[in-house]
Amino acid sequence: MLGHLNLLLLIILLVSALWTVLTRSLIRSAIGLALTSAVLAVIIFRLGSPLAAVCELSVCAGLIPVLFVSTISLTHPRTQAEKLEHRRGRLKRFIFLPFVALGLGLFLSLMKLPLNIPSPLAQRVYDVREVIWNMRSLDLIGQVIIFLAGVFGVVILLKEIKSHE
Amino acid sequence: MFSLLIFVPLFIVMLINMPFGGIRKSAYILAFLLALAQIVFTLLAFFTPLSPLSSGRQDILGNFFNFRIGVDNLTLVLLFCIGLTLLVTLLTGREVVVDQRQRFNFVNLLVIAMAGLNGIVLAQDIFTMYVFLEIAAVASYILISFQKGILALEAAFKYLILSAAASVLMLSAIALLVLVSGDTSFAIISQALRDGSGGFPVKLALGLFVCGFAIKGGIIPFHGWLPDAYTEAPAPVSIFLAGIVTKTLGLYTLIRVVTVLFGQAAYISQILLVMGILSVVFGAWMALTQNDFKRMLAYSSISQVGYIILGLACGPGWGLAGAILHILNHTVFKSLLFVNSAAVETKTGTRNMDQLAGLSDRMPVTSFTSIIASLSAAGVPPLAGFWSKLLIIIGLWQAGFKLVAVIAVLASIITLGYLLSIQRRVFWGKLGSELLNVKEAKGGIMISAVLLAAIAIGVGLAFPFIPAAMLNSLSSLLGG
Amino acid sequence: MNSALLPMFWPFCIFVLMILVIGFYCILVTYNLIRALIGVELLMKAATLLLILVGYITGQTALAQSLVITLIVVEVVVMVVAAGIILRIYSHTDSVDVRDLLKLKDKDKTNA
Amino acid sequence: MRTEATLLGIVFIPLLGSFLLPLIGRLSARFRNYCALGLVLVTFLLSASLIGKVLSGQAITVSQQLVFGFSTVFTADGLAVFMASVASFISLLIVIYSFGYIDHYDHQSEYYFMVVFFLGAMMGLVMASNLIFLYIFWELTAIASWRLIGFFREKNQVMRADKAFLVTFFGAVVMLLGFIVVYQQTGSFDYATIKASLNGGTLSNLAVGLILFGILSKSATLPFHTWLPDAGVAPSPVTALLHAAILVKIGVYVFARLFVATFPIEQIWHTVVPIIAGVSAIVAAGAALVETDIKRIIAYSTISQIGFIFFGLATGNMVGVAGGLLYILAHGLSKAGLFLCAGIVEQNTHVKDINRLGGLMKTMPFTAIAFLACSFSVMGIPPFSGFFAKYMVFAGGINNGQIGTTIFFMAGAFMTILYLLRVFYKVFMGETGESQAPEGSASMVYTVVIFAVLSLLSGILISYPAQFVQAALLNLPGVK
Repeated sequence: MLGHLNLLLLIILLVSALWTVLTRSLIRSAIGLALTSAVLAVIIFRLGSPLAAVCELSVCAGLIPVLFVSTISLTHPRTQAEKLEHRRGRLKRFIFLPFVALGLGLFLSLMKLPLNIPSPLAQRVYDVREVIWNMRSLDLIGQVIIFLAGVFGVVILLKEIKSHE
Repeated sequence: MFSLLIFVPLFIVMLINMPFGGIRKSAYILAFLLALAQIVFTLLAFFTPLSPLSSGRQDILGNFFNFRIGVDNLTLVLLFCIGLTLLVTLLTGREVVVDQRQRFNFVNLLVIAMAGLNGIVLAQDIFTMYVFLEIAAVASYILISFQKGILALEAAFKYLILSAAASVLMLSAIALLVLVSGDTSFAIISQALRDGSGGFPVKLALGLFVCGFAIKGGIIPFHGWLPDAYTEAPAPVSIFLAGIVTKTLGLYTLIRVVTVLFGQAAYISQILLVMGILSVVFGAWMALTQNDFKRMLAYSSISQVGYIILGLACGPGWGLAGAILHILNHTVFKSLLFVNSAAVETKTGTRNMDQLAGLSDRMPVTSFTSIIASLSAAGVPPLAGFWSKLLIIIGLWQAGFKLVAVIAVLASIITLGYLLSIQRRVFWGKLGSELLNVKEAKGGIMISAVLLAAIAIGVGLAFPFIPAAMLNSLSSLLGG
Repeated sequence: MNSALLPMFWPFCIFVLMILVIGFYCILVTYNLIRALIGVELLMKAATLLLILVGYITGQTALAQSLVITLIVVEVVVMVVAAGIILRIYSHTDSVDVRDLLKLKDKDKTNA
Repeated sequence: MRTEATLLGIVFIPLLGSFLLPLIGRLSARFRNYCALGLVLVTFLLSASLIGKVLSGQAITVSQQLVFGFSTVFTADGLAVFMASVASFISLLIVIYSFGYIDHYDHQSEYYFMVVFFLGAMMGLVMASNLIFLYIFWELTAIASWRLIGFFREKNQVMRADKAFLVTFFGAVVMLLGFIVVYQQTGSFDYATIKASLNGGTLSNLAVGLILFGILSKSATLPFHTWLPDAGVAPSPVTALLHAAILVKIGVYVFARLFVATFPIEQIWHTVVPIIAGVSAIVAAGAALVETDIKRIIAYSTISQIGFIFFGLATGNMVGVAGGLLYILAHGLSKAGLFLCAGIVEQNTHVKDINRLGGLMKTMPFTAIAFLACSFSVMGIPPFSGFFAKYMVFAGGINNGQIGTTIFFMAGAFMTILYLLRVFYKVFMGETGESQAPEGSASMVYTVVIFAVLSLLSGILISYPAQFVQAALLNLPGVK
């Protein structure tokens, strides 16, 4: 019901997500995020959504990690002593995560979701372009507005950062 | 016509950012007119007999672009509140944000936030609602941090993280609804849920929605971000956040989803009752212990929002009508209190109530309007807050939640207690020597304080004359 | 809806939930602002996957895709703003550690 | 039609007119004082003009279709007109007294504003004929008393004012719950509609208990009495107003209005209420015996005397209820006189401790004699009006078969004699205290002398008010 390839991809997704969180270096964490997104893009593609997969690949696997990397590089790395102390504290905090995540997965796989979904409604199947442009135009307008908001965010928050220092 | 409420702000933002020389200077005026226009427009829509209340309206622009928006009484109340709060925020911002460039950015972000809020209120599609929710939220993050104080930045970040978590919960719930109904528009979802009995995915979706909106609305136990954000934000932004943003993001959405998508099942009421009463009691209790003027008001907001949740939990009828009326009243009196705190802060330079005293002689208007707001918040008649609380209590009593009603009533004593303590510590008492030269706040702050106080009194006095039919129609919502 | 596909919902869902847990854990436990943001990103990944999955199962892939595309745009904007706030915080405190912020806050309180 | 206008005038002339006083005060202080006097005088004359009408058995009503299905808004019957006349007349004298007393202090405009507003709220409460309007006016009096008690803006005073507000607000919201129970039981807030739908049955005990809770808190009956002695920090005319004319009488009046004049209640309450009242009377009298602050002694005396009034009203027979109402008149006149005398003593000597006072008979003979006369009336010495009222209350108790309770109250009456004589002796007789002072200003002394004379006259001519009261009490459900 799942398909071996899908299962494999999902496991890779999970592992890379875990790695993203567990790795010490922030840069590696950002790369892990990119990897996760890339795997996700493949899964999305296999789930019959090529357009969304492309977006995911270019934006989430490309742009956002770049954003993270530049943010990380604009902030100072820690001193050596801080790093050492940080490492110890970190281990204590994050050591439980794999067990929690995998334990939850095991527990849930033993459960069965009571899926009693009502009989399907008769629905037309649309083309994605039609849906985006014709049926969800308000979402598009929303995208425009939120983009404007983002521009103002950049203008207000980032503009004077150089002159400040 | 109503889709103009989304398009015109967008247009204005684009217009004032055009590289024409003088247009930047008129940004403030344009935004002001926009807010005024929205108030007038909603009032007209509310009182014209041509527009039947509580019915979906197809839209000219909507036909052209092929989308659907809906308007009912709840929408109109919210639209009015958005316009009013924006107006007051702009008026106060004029006195507080003095730097020209900062003010320009401030105005832009407010207008963007307004487009977002209007979109949330008008949307007839759960995902569209989500998109506009994010617009308003993003604008709020920037607004909180735009003066770049470190505490404000921290509050904004906290808000951002929690809000993003809430968004994920909401998205998961949307996914579950798509699974059940195959679409995201309210009409289809509500039809699908009515046909089938819902089952586990629907209950799960509801739980996710409630948690997500509770985070956005700052309802206990998800209130962590709210006191920081309200306190550390610049004064006009606090007004905007407390007046309308959290209310639209958390409460309006909750009311819409609960009434439209899920009808009124008993288990929803139980959850809402618990959350509501926790918010009412603990919000008031926490407020009692604060020294910071704005932080006390922030906890007070949590408490008042709890009353709205309680009203919602009663279901259609007087409880829900009271909840909707309380949204309006809360916008008015809480904005007013934040305007008062802005006046005190700008004139004395502190928000710490232990350092303030005896300002009533120096700032008579601020003092008087804050009494009005406090009494309205505590539910003392004949001010507006009394009527909405009365409706909510009657609704609770009639729905059989008598214990909750009793607790809610008793909590209003705590409310009065901390609001009187504001009066006592800030406005009465002996004027300290360092405060002798304090003067009354200027133009914009005064105007907005008087305006809001007039509304609080006016609504309270006019309430008995409202026809009962209108009161009943308040709680009949689209699809509900 | 394609009923034949319904059984694949739950296994996928398990993975989605696990990623959600990883993301939430990360946000709750870390002291680093950037890492908290990465946690949020992971949450978004989970939500994206869930939406696409649901679209696939119900046969509404067009709808799901358009939702996800919008979602990605929103996500980018939120991240940009968040990054801006982090950089601002950094320019104040020379740190992206929550504990430094808390120290600052305590100092501020005792001064007041 | 004309009488309806009169009725509305009684309520709204002082209520709305009071808002003009601060404005007039900006022009001329003297003119403002006369305007305040004029407003109160008009109120009194209008109420007195209705006496003839209601004595002939007619009730005047003002009807208006309002929200919650209100149909009658105000009603003036014998009971209401009696109360309105007494309250406005005593207020009239107190305002005259204020001319001399208050002109040493700041915020005079606020003072006159609040006094007249207070009276207007009282008139509204007396005339209101549905529970919600009753509640609204009830809370308006609370707001006014809050500001009046906190007239001096020292921290201590403001704290006491807040305390008074919170305690009475607590009682009020509990009473509101009681009203909601009534609404649940009968589906209306209108007295007449409730009465009709009760159809000879009784109000539910829960509702009666909750409403009684509010009444007791407002009337400062045990165990909610502590705010009243604390409210003595207010200016003396204000305390006189609170004790004699308006505030504590509100509770008594509402008891008479709801449970004697309008709704039948179960028999048990005719036993419970006298017991509560009796305990209150005895305990407060005991407190008055050991207290040394002159104003606190008189305040405890009020608490004690209110117990007698409740006893009379709760007996449920003609003699007792009439006695209770006459007691309102007698106690109002004499207690106002006592407080105003205490005000003269306090203002001129700046001492409130009776142990440090003495021998004032020599320097202020008029005040001393007025004090003694008013004391006699409170004690119940013939031929002062207090005697007749007390006698009728006791007679009512015995008629009702409540011999034990009556004896209990007689002990309370005996204690009254003790503590009032103690005060009189310590303040006016004996050795000269630390501080000697001349008589107060003319308007103050005239006022107290008038009160003393009226206490005597109303006793000698007791048949007129007694006839009025008996006419008012015909055909009431709570009077057998």
